[in-house]
Amino acid sequence: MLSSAIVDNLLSAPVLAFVVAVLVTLVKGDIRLPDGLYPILSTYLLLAIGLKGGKGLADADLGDVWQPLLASIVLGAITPIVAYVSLRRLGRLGVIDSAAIAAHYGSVSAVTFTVVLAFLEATGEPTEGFLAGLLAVLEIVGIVVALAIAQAHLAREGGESSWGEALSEVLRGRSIVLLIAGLAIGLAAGPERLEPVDPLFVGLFPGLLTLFLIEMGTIAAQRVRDVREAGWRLVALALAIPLVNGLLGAVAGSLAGLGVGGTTVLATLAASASYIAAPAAVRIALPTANPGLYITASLGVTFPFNIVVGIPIYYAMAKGLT
Amino acid sequence: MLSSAIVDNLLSAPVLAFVVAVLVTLVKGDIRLPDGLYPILSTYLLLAIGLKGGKGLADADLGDVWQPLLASIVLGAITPIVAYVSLRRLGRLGVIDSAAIAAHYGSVSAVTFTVVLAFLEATGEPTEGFLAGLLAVLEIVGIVVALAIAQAHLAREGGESSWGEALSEVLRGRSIVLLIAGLAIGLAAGPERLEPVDPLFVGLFPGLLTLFLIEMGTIAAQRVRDVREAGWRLVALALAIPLVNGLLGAVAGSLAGLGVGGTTVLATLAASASYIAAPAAVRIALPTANPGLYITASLGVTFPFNIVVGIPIYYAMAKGLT
Amino acid sequence: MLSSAIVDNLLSAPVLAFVVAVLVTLVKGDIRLPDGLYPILSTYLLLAIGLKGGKGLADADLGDVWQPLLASIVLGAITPIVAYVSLRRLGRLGVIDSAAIAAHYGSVSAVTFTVVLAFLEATGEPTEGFLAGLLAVLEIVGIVVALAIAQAHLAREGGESSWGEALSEVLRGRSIVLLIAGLAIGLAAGPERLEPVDPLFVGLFPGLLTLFLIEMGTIAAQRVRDVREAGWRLVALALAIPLVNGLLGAVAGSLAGLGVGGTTVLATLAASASYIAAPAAVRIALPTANPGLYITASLGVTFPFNIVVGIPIYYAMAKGLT
Amino acid sequence: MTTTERQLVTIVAESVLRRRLLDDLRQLGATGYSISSTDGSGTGGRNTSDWEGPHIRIETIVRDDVAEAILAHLVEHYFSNYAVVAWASTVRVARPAKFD
Amino acid sequence: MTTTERQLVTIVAESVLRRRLLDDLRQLGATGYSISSTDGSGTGGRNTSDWEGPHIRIETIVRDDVAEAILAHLVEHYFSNYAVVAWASTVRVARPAKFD
Amino acid sequence: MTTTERQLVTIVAESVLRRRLLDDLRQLGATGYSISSTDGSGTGGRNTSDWEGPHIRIETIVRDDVAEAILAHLVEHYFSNYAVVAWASTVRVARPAKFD
Ligand SMILES: Nc1ncnc2c1ncn2[C@@H]1O[C@H](COP(=O)(O)O)[C@@H](O)[C@H]1O
Ligand SMILES: Nc1ncnc2c1ncn2[C@@H]1O[C@H](COP(=O)(O)O)[C@@H](O)[C@H]1O
Ligand SMILES: Nc1ncnc2c1ncn2[C@@H]1O[C@H](COP(=O)(O)O)[C@@H](O)[C@H]1O
Ligand code: NA
Ligand code: NA
Ligand code: NA
Repeated sequence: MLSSAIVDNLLSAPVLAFVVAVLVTLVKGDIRLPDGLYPILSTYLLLAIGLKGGKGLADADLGDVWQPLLASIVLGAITPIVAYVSLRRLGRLGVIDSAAIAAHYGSVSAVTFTVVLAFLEATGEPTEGFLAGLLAVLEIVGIVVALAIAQAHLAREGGESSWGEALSEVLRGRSIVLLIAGLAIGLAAGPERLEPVDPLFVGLFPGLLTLFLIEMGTIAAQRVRDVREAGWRLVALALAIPLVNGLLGAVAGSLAGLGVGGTTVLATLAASASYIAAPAAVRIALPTANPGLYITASLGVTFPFNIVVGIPIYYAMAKGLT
Repeated sequence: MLSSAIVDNLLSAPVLAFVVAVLVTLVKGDIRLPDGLYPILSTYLLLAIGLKGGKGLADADLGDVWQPLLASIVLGAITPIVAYVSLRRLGRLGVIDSAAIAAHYGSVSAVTFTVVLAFLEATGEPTEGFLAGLLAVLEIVGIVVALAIAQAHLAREGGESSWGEALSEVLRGRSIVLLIAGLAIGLAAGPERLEPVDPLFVGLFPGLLTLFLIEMGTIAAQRVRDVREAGWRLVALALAIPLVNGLLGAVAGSLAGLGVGGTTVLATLAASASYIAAPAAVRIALPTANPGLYITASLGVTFPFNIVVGIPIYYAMAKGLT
Repeated sequence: MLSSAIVDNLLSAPVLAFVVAVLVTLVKGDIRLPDGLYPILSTYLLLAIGLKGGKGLADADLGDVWQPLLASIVLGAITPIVAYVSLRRLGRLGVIDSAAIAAHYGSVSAVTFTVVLAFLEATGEPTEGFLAGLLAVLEIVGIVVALAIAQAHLAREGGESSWGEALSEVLRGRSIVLLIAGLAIGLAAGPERLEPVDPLFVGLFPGLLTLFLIEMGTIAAQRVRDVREAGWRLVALALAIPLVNGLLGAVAGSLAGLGVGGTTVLATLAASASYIAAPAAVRIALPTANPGLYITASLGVTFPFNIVVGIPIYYAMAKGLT
Repeated sequence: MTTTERQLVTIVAESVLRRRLLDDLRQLGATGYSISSTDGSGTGGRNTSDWEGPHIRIETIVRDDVAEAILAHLVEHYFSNYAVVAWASTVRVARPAKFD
Repeated sequence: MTTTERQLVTIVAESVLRRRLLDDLRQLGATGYSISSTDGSGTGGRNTSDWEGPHIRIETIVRDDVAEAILAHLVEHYFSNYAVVAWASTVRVARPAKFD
Repeated sequence: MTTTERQLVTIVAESVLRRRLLDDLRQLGATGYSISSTDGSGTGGRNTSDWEGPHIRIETIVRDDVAEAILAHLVEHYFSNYAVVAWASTVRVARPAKFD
């Protein structure tokens, strides 16, 4: 049941592309996509997600949206704390590194979001249209909370931290801006008016996501060496934290009245770790934090785990809870 | 009636994307498309327009084409003169700057052309297939006439102007070449043989145009500061000239026997100002002209005006005249 | 009959785009695609071919595949020898240059492969799905054989050649890796699971191939000057070798039990000359070989010849033999 | 023709520093800059460009004292925590005023 | 090994000048060049790259006299009306003949 | 602030040499490098970038002896058969140790 879902997920084009790219890179094959394609694809994915979410919001009435929205904000506050505490206590990491990593787990991975959507699409599980709206919220809140933790500590230490700058970095950064721009356009135009652009933003979505995951595979594979260095404690936590946060997300989703599909998505978002917005913000706000730790955890361990086996697990959680 | 057409146009995906990109950029959000995507999209749009026009020419018989063609040449000669005279007299600008700006209004904006096509498509208004052929003609004639004006003047002054070079710059430039190449391929292959490539060049057209207009929005927004500097006279003319030239285009179109759709397109072309071919040519031929004036007028004022409110106006003119 | 097939092929969008691009470039028009698009398109084409082949292999049973596979290996061994001997004897070229050029004719051109597929698609001629698998095999074997010839000679001379490095260059190079990755993904996922990505990898294929051939046209046109310098002997052989190898390919294909479509493809592969994998390998293994000769022959003469008139000829051969 | 000596300061840094570095340069007295992207590797071991995207490469022509100030500023604020490399060389320009 | 001094002239200019500048370099005696694209800003205020696309960055290794000639040529024909910045520096090359 | 002189070696070469050149640099003692792509033309006549793609442009800051070694190595192994151009110039760096 779960195992068959895992196989289905593994054999879907995007995940398969990711796995193949990882393997090819490990045997030193050159499968990197040409420079310049990566930013184009991520721009496309964020816009397409935003448009989809905007269309969904255009149809949804506020009554259905406010509870999931609230749930997202709560999750955005809790998940980084879960991460922070476990990294401090069980991971035996310092405040700065713990907060830095926590910011990644508090935030979300848009690509993981797209993979779960593709998975549910293939499974035939319907999803609420407005979920991409929650993505935008979750992406921000978690980073803010985690940076606040570090901030509070640094203040006590009298250390300086440019976290205001870091925040504006996130809010004005391309990933948030593109997502929100897509939401705005989708909301204003509505489904009918967007039909002419569907061949690009809907029709090509799975294909371009697959292309993107090839690049993700090469990047993740390059982190493998670091995984060894990072030590078993961090690796273990990079597997455990998503499961805990995923469960919290599933609970929150079902409480917020989301269906199985929406609950799976919220669980996946809670479980996912950012590797674009968060690293950029953390690099500015906590320059002394070791990227080797937070990138390895989010990109080297959690991301592959989530898209290969995590998603089916969160799907099972959702079905169990709703 | 007109207002509803304006709203319809404003809520279409491409125009909406443009407006959103302008707003985001004004609040310092980073929504620029990745480098390298801009030239790819403009290449695509020019080829796609050319192919469409070529297919249209393949079907059309010369009898229908020669009158609109003649009308285009006449427009290409008159519109820059209209611009030049008003800029000299009302705008109180020097010969060089007036001629430089006039070259932009004599030439056309291929993107504005694509937006009007998308608008008419959405409105369900049929258009003659061969219109893209007129685009190529109009793009060149206007620049030549305007440069000739400056040339004549400079000759009198004994000043040197490398306008031969400027002309070859236009004729061999990518925008004209891609357009003509597309026309040639479309004409030679014809509609049936091009069906396999329709998913790319027809199906994705509205979506890629939308993507392109996001970039255009960021570029236009960066001109806003300049608009203030440019002074109200230039801004006023950058709004008035398109309306006058648009009316001339509408008249010419109806006289040439074009339908409402074709007349709207010809009016829009006449009203549109070039910001790719013309600036490059003017930069070479009239290096002392101030780019701050001609770019601000064409890209900062006229382009946004045309795609947001101009097109519906020209559509109304066309319906009134045909 | 043959002539009509040539016209049909010539008027297909991809070939037409190639011819137009050549002409435009010869009259110094700037129709080069923006930098960065070329590698993106070649990446796409290789992946798409691989996926197609993988799907085909997923359906085919080993019984149908082993004979064509054997035929490919044999062709991979014979075609470079045919090239080598004729270049030495008739072309009066030295060992190094002959081996260098032979490596190109032993290997294959993936683009020529895609053009023949498009041609057969348009002609309505069915093709075996697994042919892309043969492409991968043929691409490698021919290079290895030709380098071995040079290697043997250099060894006798006591000269040094880094052909191990050259080989790994080919095997780890992007073209082979992308092809094989596509095959693996297609094979593992199978046709149904790949349907979501078909709009990108199947629907856009002819269009993106057309775009790619515009760039190929500009590159080929730049070789024309070199063609003059290369001398009539080399040009003649660059036309004769493909015909001979094409005939060998057609014979091998029919003996291996391929249909008319598959035989045409195998003949085209045998006739085609590599201009990506081979030049890179040869540049490393035989640095003293003159690129002016092997690039001119493969890219300046054989490639245009094959896609414009060669393919219909090989099609005729295939129909005659099966 | 007469040329005057100025300093060309070249900075290669991880892209996340883009906005900051450009602001710093202005404040330290640079009148302009050219920026492009580059890849690379060094002693920092882990290459931030894997997830941040390519490094930025900044060139700025400045007066000697400004060059000094820029290098000092980089050492103080960035060298310890970020992937940054910088060097200065003497170049000759035709319009020194443009860079003062 | 013995190296010889040559001049490296670097030109950053708006892209519309591409063809012209390359022709000029040849005529002034440059035997080759490398060209890439760059962004930037300077005292010219308005940045032509917004609509022209990125600037070009040309590097050419030449004899001292050719370097002089290039800078003089740029000053005379381009500096006043175009966004162009150029500088020259002394470099050591292994095959001086290649650049003469 | 105190700066120390090092050599900046710049190499422009056809892209097929990428892996090799980077390996060579490491072995010859370079502690790091920056690499970007460039187009260009020279005396080699035929431009390999037409089919190989753009050239690579490598910059590496090294000790004087390493710079010597790199140039010598290029002359011996690449100059005769490949499209390669290289030059060295003296630059000032703030953290010399980083490049030793
Ligand atoms: N010796 C060097 N020469 C040129 N560029 C270097 C050198 N060392 C480092 N870099 C550049 O600076 C970046 C950061 O270096 P590092 O901080 O040593 O990891 C690298 O990715 C290179 O782009
Ligand atoms: N001080 C400088 N250092 C390096 N590059 C510069 C400098 N000033 C200007 N540039 C470059 O030259 C271009 C034109 O400068 P400007 O003519 O001052 O607007 C700018 O966009 C930059 O790319
Ligand atoms: N004088 C030069 N200055 C700068 N770069 C050069 C020069 N000559 C050649 N190059 C570069 O080196 C590459 C190979 O040159 P060549 O081997 O002379 O064909 C060219 O494509 C240019 O990118
Ligand atoms: Na999360
Ligand atoms: Na006009
Ligand atoms: Na072959």
